Amino acid sequence: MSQNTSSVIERRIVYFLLFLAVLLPLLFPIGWGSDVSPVVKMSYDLIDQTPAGGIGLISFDYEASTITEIQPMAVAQIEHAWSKGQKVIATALWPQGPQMAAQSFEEAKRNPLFKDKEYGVDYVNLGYKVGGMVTVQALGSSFKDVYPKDSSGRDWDTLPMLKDLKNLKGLSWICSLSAGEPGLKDWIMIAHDVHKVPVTGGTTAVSAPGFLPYVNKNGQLTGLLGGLKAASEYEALIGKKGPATTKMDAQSVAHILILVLIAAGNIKVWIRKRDKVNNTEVTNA
Amino acid sequence: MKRILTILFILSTLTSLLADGAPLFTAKDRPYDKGDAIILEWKLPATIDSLQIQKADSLEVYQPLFIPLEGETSFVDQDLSYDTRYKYRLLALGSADGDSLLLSASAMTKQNWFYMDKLAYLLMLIILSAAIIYYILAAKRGKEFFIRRISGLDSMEEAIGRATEKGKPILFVPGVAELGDIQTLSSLSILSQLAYKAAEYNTEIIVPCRFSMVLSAAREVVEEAYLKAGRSDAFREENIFYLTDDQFGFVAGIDGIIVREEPAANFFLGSFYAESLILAETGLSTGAIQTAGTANAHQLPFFVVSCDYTLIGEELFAASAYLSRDAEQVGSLKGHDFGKLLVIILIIVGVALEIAGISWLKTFLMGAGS
Amino acid sequence: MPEIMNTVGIWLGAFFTFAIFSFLYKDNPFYKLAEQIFVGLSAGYGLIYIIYAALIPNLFHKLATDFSGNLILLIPFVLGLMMITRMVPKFQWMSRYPLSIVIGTSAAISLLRFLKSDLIAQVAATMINPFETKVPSEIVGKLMIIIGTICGVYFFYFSKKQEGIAKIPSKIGVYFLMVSFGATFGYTVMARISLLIGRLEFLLKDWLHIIK
Amino acid sequence: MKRNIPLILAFLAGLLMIASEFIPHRPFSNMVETLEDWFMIIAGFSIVLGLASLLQMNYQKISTKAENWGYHLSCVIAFALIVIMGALWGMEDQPGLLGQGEKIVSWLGKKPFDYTYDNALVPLSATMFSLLAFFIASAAYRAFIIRTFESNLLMISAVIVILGRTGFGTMLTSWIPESYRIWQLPVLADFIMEYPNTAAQRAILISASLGIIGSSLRIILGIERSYLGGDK
Repeated sequence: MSQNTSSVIERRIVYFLLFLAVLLPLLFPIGWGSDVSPVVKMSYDLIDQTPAGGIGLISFDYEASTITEIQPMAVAQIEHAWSKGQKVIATALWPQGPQMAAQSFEEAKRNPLFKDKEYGVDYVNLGYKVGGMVTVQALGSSFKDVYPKDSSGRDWDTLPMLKDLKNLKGLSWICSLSAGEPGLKDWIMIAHDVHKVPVTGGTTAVSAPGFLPYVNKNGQLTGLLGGLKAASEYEALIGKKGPATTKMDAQSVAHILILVLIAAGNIKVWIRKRDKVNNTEVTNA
Repeated sequence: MKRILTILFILSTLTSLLADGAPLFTAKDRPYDKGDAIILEWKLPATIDSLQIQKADSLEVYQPLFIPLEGETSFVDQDLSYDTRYKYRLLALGSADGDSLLLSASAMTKQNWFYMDKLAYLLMLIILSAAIIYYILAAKRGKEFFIRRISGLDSMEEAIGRATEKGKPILFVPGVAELGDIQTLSSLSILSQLAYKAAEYNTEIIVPCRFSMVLSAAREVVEEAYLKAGRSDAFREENIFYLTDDQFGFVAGIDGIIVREEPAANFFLGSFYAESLILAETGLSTGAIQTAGTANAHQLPFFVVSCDYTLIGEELFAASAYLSRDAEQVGSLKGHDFGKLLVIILIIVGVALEIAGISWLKTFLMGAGS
Repeated sequence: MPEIMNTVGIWLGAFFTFAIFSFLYKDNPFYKLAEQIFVGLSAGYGLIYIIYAALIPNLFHKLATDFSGNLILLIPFVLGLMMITRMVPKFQWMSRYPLSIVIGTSAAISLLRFLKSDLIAQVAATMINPFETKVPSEIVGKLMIIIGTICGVYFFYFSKKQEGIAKIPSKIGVYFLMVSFGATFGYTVMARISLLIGRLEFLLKDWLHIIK
Repeated sequence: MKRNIPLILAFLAGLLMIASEFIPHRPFSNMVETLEDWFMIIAGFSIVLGLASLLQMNYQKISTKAENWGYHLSCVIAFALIVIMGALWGMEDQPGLLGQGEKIVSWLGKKPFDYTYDNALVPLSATMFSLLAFFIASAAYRAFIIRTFESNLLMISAVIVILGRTGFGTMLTSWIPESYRIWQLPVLADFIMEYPNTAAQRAILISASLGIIGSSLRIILGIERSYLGGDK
């Protein structure tokens, strides 16, 4: 019975430690950087080397279910573009996209550096359009025809940053944050392959391998962010302890704890075995 | 003879000219299918810079279909309707602007009566079925086959004994899959053996089910076992019950049963997913003897670390034969073993052929596997 | 009002989250309550969902709008009703008809699917030439795939005593299984920790607004 | 007789399915899809059986005032509540008996059924699932012990993969020169996943598929029939 009680207590200690190992890094971010993979760096360089005043487009092609993995990428890219004096347009091929975009802009504006960023001047949220590839194609000839009004009903002409923008060719870069179809593939096929605008993208960790072949010498895809780890690498590149970094911290601490637990379990068994041997010796004597 | 050679020579020159020189774009129905695909192929001069393939929609307006990666020369357009004509065109831009090309092609989809690439598949089906049926018949005629020990199953008696001693029930979870899953059905045939023994020992057996159809079948199986053991008076229908279709709701309910009823023996046999570790760890905390078994390979590690005995993969399907020693089941098991030998031989031959640079066997099988 | 109700909803979610977590300490009234509500709610959810998502669109709607064109749907309709006869002992035998059709079909589908993707495709994928590359680690790896697969399959060979020399490949098979189990376990840790991160994020962000 | 007809039905249904796999022509070509729709309908009706069992069990516990009967009452109430909400106002875009319930939606923000789903079922389900994080830690602590050769293999490969998946593993072994890259933990972890792990998984899949093929065949041929129960 006593051993049973002790194993119950041991188990509770293990649970409690694991709880802390995940909780504390979320509350107090550490910011352990990890090596930045080359495809993430490519994506970063694309935005980093765009001159001030350039316009980038982020297409929000995901919904709430993949928010944990993808949203941190959106926020990091918006902050990165703003810090370089660029302007950002948000569009969406998925119905929930405009909502994701609004949340991301709001999140980025919480950074004191960007609290003065102004709607219509530094960013716009154009909204969702049905049609996938057909929509992207139409944007190739005219933005204004597809989006006479933005997501909240403001006229195209009242938004100053859009004054000189005609079609996709007027963009410096495009990033599709994509959780499936329609999404990144459509942007690659039309925006890059037809109109030669550099396209980068962000996907979940699971679907990233499927897009890697597009990062080729034709530059169909300029870098790729795959999953939370890539998002945390991007945050490290712009020097930010963001949500992806904290979550990766929590992962690392929990992994280390589990390794420590395995070691502790072995030490426990070893000590018990040694005690048993000693006890037998005592009885023998 | 000479004339034939001359003709052949001219023909081959012509085809090679065609192949090298003139750009080519063809569309054809994919043979031996249900008429849902068209194969597009093209051959273009090296000076082409970018390519796009377009397809006419219902209004005869060409829409972009596909942009090939460099080096690709074919594409299969799938999910089409049968007996329909589809039109395509290929748009190629050369490095110089004047160099562009526009080629068109069309084809009609057609339904066929046999999937030729499934030939290997059909052959394997016939060979394996024949072997299994052969051994079943042999066993029925009285031929005895040996079965090696399966340690996870020898413990079953011990587990029931322990439950009887303690006066505690046995918990049996037939997995979280529908009745149509073969693992669930195998689990139910093990349940039939187990319930028979439990009836003999007069020990209660609790069976929570996730789906109504599993519930129906599980009740039949247990009732039948009690009947066979001559204890139909002891059969209690309410011990085999439904909780909910929801995966984690089901798990929450079982966890409650484990900690409150404290069964002396837990059996988790069937198809399990993420819940494997939740169930096994909760069961471990009450000190029950645990036997688990699943063919879902990714869940096996969690059963292995938390259960006393684990049936790995095929062992789950062999269990019923092992326990019942029923001639037909043992014969069928021998048939599976024939399949294993066949697989081992095929792999060895296949690897040898691959090393020798011959790959028709692999291609033949791959056609069936894709 | 919807904002207030949204907050109420988050508090409700937080309550249930804690109630389930409390099970880790020990079984207690909060867990018992949450567990029973969980079972009841999800069973009810399943009923409503299957009515709106399967029975109405696939059956009743089709029969109501175009009865004669969907006559064939009467077959599953009748089979479904026959399933329910199980509740009446006298007509219980009728439920065996739909049951046997469902099982016969599922058995054939499983047979075909597993033969194709788990047997033929896997065997074909194991037919590799290990000496294709010059990278030593890849050659070793590919040899491991061939030997591991063969020995692993042999481990499941039931109709022969595995003694003496016949025991060796079976042992090797077990070693591969153990390495694989350890690796799968280690690989799954990250996904499982993510689940907990998700729950804590809900508590810290949506409920308490401590982190952003 | 009552038992033979079902066996014949199972045999015919199975044979038809196998034929449809190899014949791409109508009417065989889209048989699987049709039957899947049918099964949804049959399963839809049979859910009644499960619910009857659930309610009966709870009724018994409540009426006899068995231990914990109060909790079983809450189960029945929760069940009744969500069924009534779903029946009255529907779910998502589907209208219920009282239509779309605009009034209650303006008050609650969603349909009551969806509100309950989002705020009760989702957190319950997600939290139950997340218990795995704790259990995986305690299982690792208890089970990965150096004992026999087999259990050592289990532990070592787990530790390598866990290390290889974090930045920590990269840090520990990044000093290893490129020519011995394979011994860097992340590379080694990938190696284990890609080769020995694949081999073992394949062995399990291949042999289990033989078990499934044999069992399915026995069912189609009517040899395996325990699911039908006895002759009554």
